Amino acid sequence: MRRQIPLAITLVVGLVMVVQYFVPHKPVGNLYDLFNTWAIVIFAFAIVLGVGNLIKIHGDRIYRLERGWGYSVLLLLGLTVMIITGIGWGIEPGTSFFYLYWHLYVPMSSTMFALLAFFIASASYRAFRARNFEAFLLLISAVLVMLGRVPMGKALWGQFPVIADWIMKVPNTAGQRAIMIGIALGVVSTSLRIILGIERAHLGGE
Amino acid sequence: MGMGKKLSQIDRRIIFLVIGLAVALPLLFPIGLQIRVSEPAQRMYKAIDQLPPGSKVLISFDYDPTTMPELYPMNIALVRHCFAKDLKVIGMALWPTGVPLGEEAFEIAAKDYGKSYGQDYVNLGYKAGDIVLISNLGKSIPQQFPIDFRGTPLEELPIMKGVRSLKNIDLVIDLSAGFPGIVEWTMIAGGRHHVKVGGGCTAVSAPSYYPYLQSKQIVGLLGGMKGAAEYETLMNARGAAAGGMDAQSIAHLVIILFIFIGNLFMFLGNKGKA
Amino acid sequence: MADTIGIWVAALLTLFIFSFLYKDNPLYKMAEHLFIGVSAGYWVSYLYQNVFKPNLYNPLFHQGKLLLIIPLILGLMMVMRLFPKIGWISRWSIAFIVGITSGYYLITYLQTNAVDQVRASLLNFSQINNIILVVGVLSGLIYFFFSAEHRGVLGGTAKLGIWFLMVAFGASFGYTVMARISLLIGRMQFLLGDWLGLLH
Amino acid sequence: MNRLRKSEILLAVLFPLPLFLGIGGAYGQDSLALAPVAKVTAVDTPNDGGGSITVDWEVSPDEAAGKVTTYHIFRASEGGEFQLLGEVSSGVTKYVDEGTRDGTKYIYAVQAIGKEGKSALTKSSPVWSRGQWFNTQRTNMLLVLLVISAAILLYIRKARAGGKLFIRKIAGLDAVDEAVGRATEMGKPVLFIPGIMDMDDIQTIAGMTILGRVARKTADYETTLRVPVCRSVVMSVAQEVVKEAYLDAGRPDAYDANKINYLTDDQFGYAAGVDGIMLREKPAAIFLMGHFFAESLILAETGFSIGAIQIAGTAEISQLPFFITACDYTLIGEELFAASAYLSGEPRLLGSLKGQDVGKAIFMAIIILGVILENLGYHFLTALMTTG
Repeated sequence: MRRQIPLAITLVVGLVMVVQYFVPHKPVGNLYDLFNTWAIVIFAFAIVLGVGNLIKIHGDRIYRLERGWGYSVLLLLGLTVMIITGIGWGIEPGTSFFYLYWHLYVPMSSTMFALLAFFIASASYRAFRARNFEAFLLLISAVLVMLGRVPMGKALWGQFPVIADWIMKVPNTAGQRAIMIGIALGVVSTSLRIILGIERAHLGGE
Repeated sequence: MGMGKKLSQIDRRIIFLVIGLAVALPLLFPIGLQIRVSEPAQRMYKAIDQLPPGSKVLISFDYDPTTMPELYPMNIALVRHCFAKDLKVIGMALWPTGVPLGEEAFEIAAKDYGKSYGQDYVNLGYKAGDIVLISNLGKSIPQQFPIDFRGTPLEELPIMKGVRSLKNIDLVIDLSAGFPGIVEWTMIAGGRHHVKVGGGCTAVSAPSYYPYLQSKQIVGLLGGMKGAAEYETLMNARGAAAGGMDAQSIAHLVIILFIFIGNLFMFLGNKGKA
Repeated sequence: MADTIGIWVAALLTLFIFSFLYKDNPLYKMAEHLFIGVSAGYWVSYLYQNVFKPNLYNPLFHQGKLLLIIPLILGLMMVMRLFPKIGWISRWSIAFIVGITSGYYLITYLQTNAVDQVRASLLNFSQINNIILVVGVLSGLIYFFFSAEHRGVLGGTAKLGIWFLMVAFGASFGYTVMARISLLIGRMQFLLGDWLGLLH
Repeated sequence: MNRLRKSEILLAVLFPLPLFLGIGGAYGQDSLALAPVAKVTAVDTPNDGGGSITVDWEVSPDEAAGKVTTYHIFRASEGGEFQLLGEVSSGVTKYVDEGTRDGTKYIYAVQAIGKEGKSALTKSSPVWSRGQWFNTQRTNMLLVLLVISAAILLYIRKARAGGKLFIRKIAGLDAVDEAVGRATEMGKPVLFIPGIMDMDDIQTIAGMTILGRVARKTADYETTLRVPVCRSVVMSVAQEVVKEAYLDAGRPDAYDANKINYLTDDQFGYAAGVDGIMLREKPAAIFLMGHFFAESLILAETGFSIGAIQIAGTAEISQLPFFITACDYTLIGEELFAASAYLSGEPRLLGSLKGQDVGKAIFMAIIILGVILENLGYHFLTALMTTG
């Protein structure tokens, strides 16, 4: 029971999604519309799951006064304030929710990713090596693209942007396309296995 | 242990400082380097420019603040272009974080061109569902977005008159920071509902979208802050992206130099061993 | 006034996070935890206002679309994963979601990333670039061909294929560097411009 | 002076003109100032589920003169009154009505609108919408789908029946033994990093298979194996995998569950934690196998700086460049899955891999054939491959 029903659900829903591509007519088309609308709602519930886990882990940490429990308080505080303001008074520009979004969320998330600029710089110096011909080719192409895509490159030599454009348009497109076709086939075989119940990893190990 | 080895084990914090300065100094003391427009950006510009006035353009704000430096200037420049051409712009988002960013861009551009909400542009807001949502929009837009971002029912908005589904949309512009993004729009809006799709993306993903450009599955593409700077140049309005290009140039040179020095050490080290 | 406070808070948080570059420290940890909490809360509010209310609550309870009971139940089953004893019930909703996405991806990837890409490679050899493109795609595919040993002609072609892949990876590398630097520029523009007012 | 008089004259001459022509002013709104649209055809929208009719028309002859700004589209149920349905700008000659009731007869009409007035309605013949049972534009996709699916399923069956399926040598795999061997010689631990995604990610699953192989080697060589993970579920799976490998090697006593530990779910927090392990324990061999994101370069850089042999594998294209330049061997994209299929000997993985190869072979054949035909001036294969 615990396995059979989920497998049947996946099979039916998956097949409908495939068949509807070829059969636009009513019963199939309608079923497909219906599933789509439901999926959006179910997707939204996933966030409750994530937040529930967060509360569980950090609530536990505070309860047991584990090392760093103060940080967990801060985390739950941020969570609570955002939920109360957002659900209570709305989320449009002008609300307190939006104010918090703009002055807390925005700067912090941008800065998290801006850190990577520093790490790339240090890795460039310390780790990115032309250890063989392939890596050499990769680095040459990278340097040409990096020069060609900024104004300084053009100022240094007029041909840099032309070369970068060519790399992007021709060999890059060819390489990317080979990868894309390969990945597409991988997706087809994985999806097929999931729909037919040959692959069951998503249902958990038990 | 030679000098090379010592230098290659230099404290990372010195490298961090160098790259920080390479970005900060050109911002404080601009050089004003000239920006060259690449072909994919040119194509995007043409795709919008060719649309007759009154055409309906759907812009999806599928990005978040982490990619704002790249996509937000594009957002402003693209909306401006639409307004300059008197196109009707319908905004929406597959990323909740994109809605306020798109809203802000709308407000800035609308002020410049004297456009009014509901008449010339609308923001439908965010809806979960990713690919499934795009596919549903192919059947019906009002069913997926019964109300807009501000809570107004769609039938009360003049701009939505005659817009039932993606079929009534002349061009989809996607501002894409990843999944779901321009690939999903291309697959479903383009592949299944035959709407023209174009847009902008982060520099990280730009190379992998070139095959779609070559196959003409997307009409044009702006890649990263440089793409935004190119569009600002095309619109003759220097903005944040164009202003960042000097810093971008210097930082690239510094990184190239780092790679070169690092490899030189390896080369010298190998020679020493042999 | 509120804006000034907001900008100061944003600037300080930005600096707290950058302080990680010097070394891991309590200020960074504070910002990090606050960030995780705020972003989760952000998503909850957003989904409540934009999905739950207009797509489930209103149509189900005000417009009488009773069929929406099914996704409501499947959604609640999903949440049951929080409780280990009845967690297995969430498999039903996961099975539903996985079924939808698998069916969908099966078709869309095959169309957009395989068939459409193959069609776009059927090029006329009037331009040298078209020849290079076709050779690149074919040799790249050969590299990912696992059913034959890479020897002889096949090995040579696979070698050519890996070179094309490397140039493509180089392009990705360059663009990734570009993206990260742009994000840093954005932060610097905020710190130097919006906060300190040094940029014009 | 002169100019003023000229314009005065002009004004006097031109002023009655609009009245005379019957355009502008109060007259214009009601009179028919524009030439009507030449021909309006309405047909059931093909290849859809019904509820839609496509209206086409030829532009008004006045459009060339720039007099037309928009077209209004009207609809009437048979016998009913025309009602405004929507508007499109000039230059557009198509409108899709998505709101029809199947089986009901409708008549459509199009009207040109300009600053100077409008045209008479041009009507279509009656039309009704209905759904189709098969989308004929997608026959080619059906064919491709069937062939590739059949190939995958057949090979899976063959593999299950015990058929031998050949897979070529994968360079990175040979290096596994070498790396573990070197760690043993140096008396240093081996570090295995399975990416930052959960067990529902196929790359993590592939990584676990490779972990099994690495664990088998470290058990044989009596070398310490460290596996810091980012997800609690991955931790329990990794512990199972390693335990089993040590059991197989006949050294269950050497297995230490504490060496496989959970750090944190947070991306950068995890990266910082693993960095710490690398700097403290100085592993001689590092394996990075799974789904990585932005943290990839932080990990690979630190690994490089401590002089470890690094073997990486991921299908995340955007992170591959960093692995290729900072690691000694890299399994690129599908090679990760091939390696996992090869090592595990799982029929469904091996069979899939073979089936995908068939797909690749077919696509390569189509490209070669198509290019030849294109260059000979035949375009039918290209047309056949066009999806709708």
